This record gives sequence, C-alpha cells and structure tokens, in this order.
Amino acid sequence: MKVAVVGGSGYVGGELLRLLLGHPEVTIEQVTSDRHVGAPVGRVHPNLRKATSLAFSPRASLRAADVTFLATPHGGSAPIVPELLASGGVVIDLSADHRLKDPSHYPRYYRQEHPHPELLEEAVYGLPERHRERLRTARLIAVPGCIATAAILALAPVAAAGTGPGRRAVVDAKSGSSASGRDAGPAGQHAERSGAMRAYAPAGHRHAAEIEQETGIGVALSCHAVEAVRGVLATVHLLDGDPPAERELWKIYRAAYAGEPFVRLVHGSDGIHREPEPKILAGTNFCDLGFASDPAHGRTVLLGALDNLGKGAAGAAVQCLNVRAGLPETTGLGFLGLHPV
Amino acid sequence: MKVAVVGGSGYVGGELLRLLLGHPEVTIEQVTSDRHVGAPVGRVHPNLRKATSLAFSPRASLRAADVTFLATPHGGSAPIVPELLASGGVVIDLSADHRLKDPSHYPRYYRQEHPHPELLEEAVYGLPERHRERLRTARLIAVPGCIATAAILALAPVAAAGTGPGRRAVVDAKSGSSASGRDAGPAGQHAERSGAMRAYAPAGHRHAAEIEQETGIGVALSCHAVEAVRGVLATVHLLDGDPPAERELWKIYRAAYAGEPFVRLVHGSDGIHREPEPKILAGTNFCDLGFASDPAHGRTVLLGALDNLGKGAAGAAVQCLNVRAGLPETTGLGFLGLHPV
Amino acid sequence: MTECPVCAADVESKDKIAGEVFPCVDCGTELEVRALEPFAVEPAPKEAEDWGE
Repeated sequence: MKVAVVGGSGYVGGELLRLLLGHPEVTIEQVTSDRHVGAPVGRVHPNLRKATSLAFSPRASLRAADVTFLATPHGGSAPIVPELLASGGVVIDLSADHRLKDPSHYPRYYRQEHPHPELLEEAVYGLPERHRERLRTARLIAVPGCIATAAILALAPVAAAGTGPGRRAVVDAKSGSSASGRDAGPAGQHAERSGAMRAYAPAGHRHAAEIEQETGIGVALSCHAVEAVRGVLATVHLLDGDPPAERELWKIYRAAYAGEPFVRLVHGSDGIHREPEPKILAGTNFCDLGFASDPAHGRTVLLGALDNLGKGAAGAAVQCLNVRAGLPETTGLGFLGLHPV
Repeated sequence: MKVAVVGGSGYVGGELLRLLLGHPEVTIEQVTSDRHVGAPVGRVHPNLRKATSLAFSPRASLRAADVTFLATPHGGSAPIVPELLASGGVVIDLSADHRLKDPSHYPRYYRQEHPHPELLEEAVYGLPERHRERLRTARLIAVPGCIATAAILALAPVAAAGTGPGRRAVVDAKSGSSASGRDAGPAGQHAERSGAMRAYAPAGHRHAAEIEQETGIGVALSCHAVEAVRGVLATVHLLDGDPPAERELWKIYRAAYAGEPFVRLVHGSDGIHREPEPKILAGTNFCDLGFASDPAHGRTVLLGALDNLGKGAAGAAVQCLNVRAGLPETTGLGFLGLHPV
Repeated sequence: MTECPVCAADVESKDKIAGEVFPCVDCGTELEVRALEPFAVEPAPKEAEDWGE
C-alpha cells in the first residue's frame, strides 16, 4: 500500500511517520513540508534518524497515493481534500477540518466558514470503536481530537445506558505540551510551561462540540495544561441523579468494549496505578478507562487516559488505515508502552 | 511572643519554621520531633541551615508557650490540645483534627472517633478572609486544608451572591507532591510520581466536607496528582442554570475581597498568566482567584490557586497568628514569589 | 463458575481450592474462595492503604 503524508514536520506528522515506518503493509512514497523542503526526515524527527532515507518534498509536488494522511494545521486540509478525493485515493485527515457534521460550528470554533461543507456529511469520524462499519468503505476519514477521544470513549457507553432526564457532564481535561504542537508561542517556552497547572481554556474548547456530537450529552469542558510532554487525562463528571453502582459500570463497559484491542478497563485494583494514567501510555494506541461511583453527590466520575500523539492522533490514523484496508487493527500498533517512564 | 512548633520535621513544619524565623515579633522557643531528637533543624530543612541554632527536642519535653503550632499528622493533634489549652496559651492546629464542626465526619474521613468533640464547636476555622473577628480572640485555631482553602475562597462569594435552587458544584483539584508529605510511600517515588496525571481520589476526599461546611453548597470533589512539588489549583464548576456575567463576577469578588492582602483577582488580562497559577505563588501566602462565565452550559468556572505549604498551611497559620496577636496581617508574609520559577 | 463480587466478571472454579486467594482477572481485586460446592468467592480482607494526600 502506497501512502503519502502531508505536513510531516509537526509532532503528529513525526509520530505518524514513526508508526508508518514500522507498518509491514505500508510504503511511504512522499512526506511533504514546505518549511523543510529537501531536509532528511531525521533532521526534524531525531528518533527517525537512520530509520529512513526519506526527505521532505514541497507540498506542490504531491502525487496521488492509495492513502494520503493530512497532518496539517486546522484549516490546512479542507482546501485540498476535494482534489485528493478526485484522484481516487483515501484521505485520512488528522486536522479538525472534517470532524464536525454541522457546518455552523466552523466559524464559531475555527473562525472561518468551511470551504466544502458538502464533505462534512461524507467524512467518517475516525473512532473505530464507534464507527468501524462505515470506516471500512470511507473515502474521507476525520481523526478525532485527542481530548474528545478520551472523553467520548469514557462517556459514551454510560451515556447510552442511562436514561435520566437533563443529564449533563462536566469534562475537566489535563494535557501535556505536545498537544499544542511545535510552535506553542511564549506560553510554550520551558521557563513558563514547566510545572504549569494552567487553565488555558476554562470555559470553552472546540473539542466539546465533538464530544456532544458523539454522545448526545451537553458537555461543559475545561482544559488545563500540566507538566508532561505527552498525555491527556479527561475527568468526566457525569451528573445524573442516580449513578449506576460500580458493578453495573463494569458490565456497561465490558459490553461496550469487550472485543476492542485498544480500550482497556483500569479501575480499583491495588497498587499505584489504580486509575488510568497517560504517562504509561506514551507511544501506544491504548485508551485506558476508569470510573468511580459517587452516589452521595449524584455523580459518576469517568476517566479516560491516552497519548495525545498516539490514540489521540497518529495511532488512531493508523488504526483507521488498518480498518479501511481490511488488515488486523493492531498491525503496526503493537507497542505496549514503557514503565517506568 | 514565644512560640513552639510541635512536629517540626515535616514539609509543613519546615515552611512554618522558615516563616517564623523571618517574623519580627516571634521567638521560637522549641521545635519538637520525636524522629529527629537532637538534630539541628538545618539537617532536616536544608534551606534553614545556618539560619538558626535550633535543634529538635523530644515531644515530651514540650513547655508552655504563648502560641503552640501543631504541624502533626492527622489524628496527632486532638489528644494533646486539651492540656495545651489548659496551660493558657493559643493553639494553632495545622492538622485536620479540628476543622469540621460535625463530629460524625471524623469516623468517615479519618477512620476514628474524635477524642474531644466538645472542642470542635470552640475551634475557629483559620480562614481570616471569612472568620477574622472570631480569630482575634480564639484559643484554638484550625488551619484549613489546602484544597479546601482554594475552593472555598473561589466559591464562597459567588455561592453567597446567587440564589438559584439546587445549585451544586463539581470541584476538580490538581496538586503537587509536597501535599502528600515526606512519606508518600511507593506512589511518591520519583519514577512513579513524576509526570503523573493521577486521579488519586476520583470520587471523594476529606476536604469536600470543609468546602460544604463553609459554602453551604453540595460539592462533588475529585483530586488529581500532577507534576509539581508545590501548588494546588482548584477548578470549581458551579452549575447554577443562570450564571452571572463576568462584569457581575468582578463586582462580587471585589466586594468580597477588596481589602484582603492575600487574595488577588487574576482574570483575562493578556499574556501567558491570564488565569491563576500556583507555580508563581510558591513560598507566598497568596490565593489568586480567576473565573469564566459559560452561559451556554449553565456554568460558572471559578479558579483558585495557592501554594499548599503557603496559604494552604504554614502561611495561613502565620496569618492567623498575626490576626490573633493584633499585628498587621502581612507581618512576616511579604514574600512576593519568584518568576520565572 | 461464579461472578466477581466487585466487577461481575466470570470467575472460573476450575482447580481452585478452599481458602485460596487469587486476583480477579478483570478488576484485579484479591478474591478468597469461601466454598467449592456451590463455588463462592468474597473479596479477601486487606488493610486499606492511606493515600496521605
């Protein structure tokens, strides 16, 4: 299978290249980056030194491929998708440009009208745990946001199981610095970013729309930057009056994710890691889920942890590739993570 | 003024000694620690080397003093307070033993009956911003928990101003490792603790009872350990249907804290630090408050940041001492914090 | 076969002996075999760890 990566110089692009280089069924034909034209990939991604002779080619030189990954900034994918689809290949878009079905969201969250709203209906949300069938034949796949993925996988099964009226959820997310990419500006400078507990989006973030779209529950989202490079932890406070007991939660999650290779239930066993933690998931495609019932406050606490560059981006893109190509979903995604790390 | 510190070898004890050594009106007569009897204070608290000739004396040798600070573990203060009060001095208890008025909380949160429940009514909650008058004449002062302090100072003014029925709050706290003290067990080992985003108390923590006692609002609390040594950030999600606009919030907070030397309103100015952040408060007695109105989700997000060893413990104890002794409250508490840090 | 009392996962009785303590395969809780006929298990008593925070 011949693939191309557009926008290969960012952190997501780098993680994608690492996974694709280790994928037995894939040959990377091209990786484009206008900023690093001609530079070998290893100069921008030090972990890939000597692993490939690939060099960055200019975006304009992009040739058709079986699958084209778009690791471009938000707003960078929408303009070029129509021509890529016309060439007959599959497009896996890691930007936010095709995640939301409702075009009116785009001006609100991305400050611009969507150039091709007709594509939004066709785009399939790149979460195999919830859209596997449609992904098998999709032409355009929109890989979800990292915080959205953790919150949706944690919230969706309980949301579907419950029926309480007026249910609502508060999602309090914590994430590492790689989620803001290479050019995080002054706030990303180490002296200011290290040791942060920073509510950078206390009352609104674009990922909320994705979570609401997928779970049907109103979500009040707050995002915080904490000291880590990789990692997202979504703490979902589901307020539903009469929370299910923990045995019930185990059953709900087991039913929802029994066969899933990348979703693991982590709750309450002894030891240090009783609840999901992103730290030990760095480089993997796992999303670990945990939960705690809090009947005294009419609340169920649901926890979702993942690597924002892994299951939150590049890992999910490769998982979608495997589904689309009819390959075993774990192909090229077998890394179990490091501990201690 | 002659003071004694009981349990001076812990992190809180060390911070208290540092502040008291810099306090113009105080002489430290004794600092006790059964574990380090005879050792100079500087051996356990390296920042205090050469700053004092004090050495740890055994607890049994404790002599009466004008003010006795109890920096003992939870459960360590209650048994000795009666005899200390009998000697006529003031007791400032930094443990959790006298914070809650309702004796029935103690078995639930501290796994033991309270030995002297009659003292709970007399103990004054050591939050000058809310109990200044009673603190002026108190015999027994209970310094609040660190998370409780941040959440109460953030939530109380808005809770008092609003009247919406069935209001409730979700408090999602993040804190540094010094909050668990020197002996944090296996989970405190650097290899396991560093880079953590760990929901160590997803659905219950003793500080919730303090927050409810002080604000009268039902609080669903979740606590997380993140990568920092000092610092607490309490993100309070107040769900009240019709949230006040931000102009209104400014007025509410200004009215509540206008004259307060240690509470600062930090919200929405430009630059990196638009919301409160514990990092730049390390070593200070400040509690910075921020907020964001989220009418779309019937939510007001309130943020409280502080140093768990500062305003969350030792700083608050010294502030209470100043109130009790009729001194300017900022005496010995003038440190402005470091940046960058 | 019975269910784990904590997470309702299936618990195999094959080659278990009375009084044996073993972790539930799903939630990791230490379970103790209370009886073999019918097969019954209960969470093994353990000292609650104080998290200190």
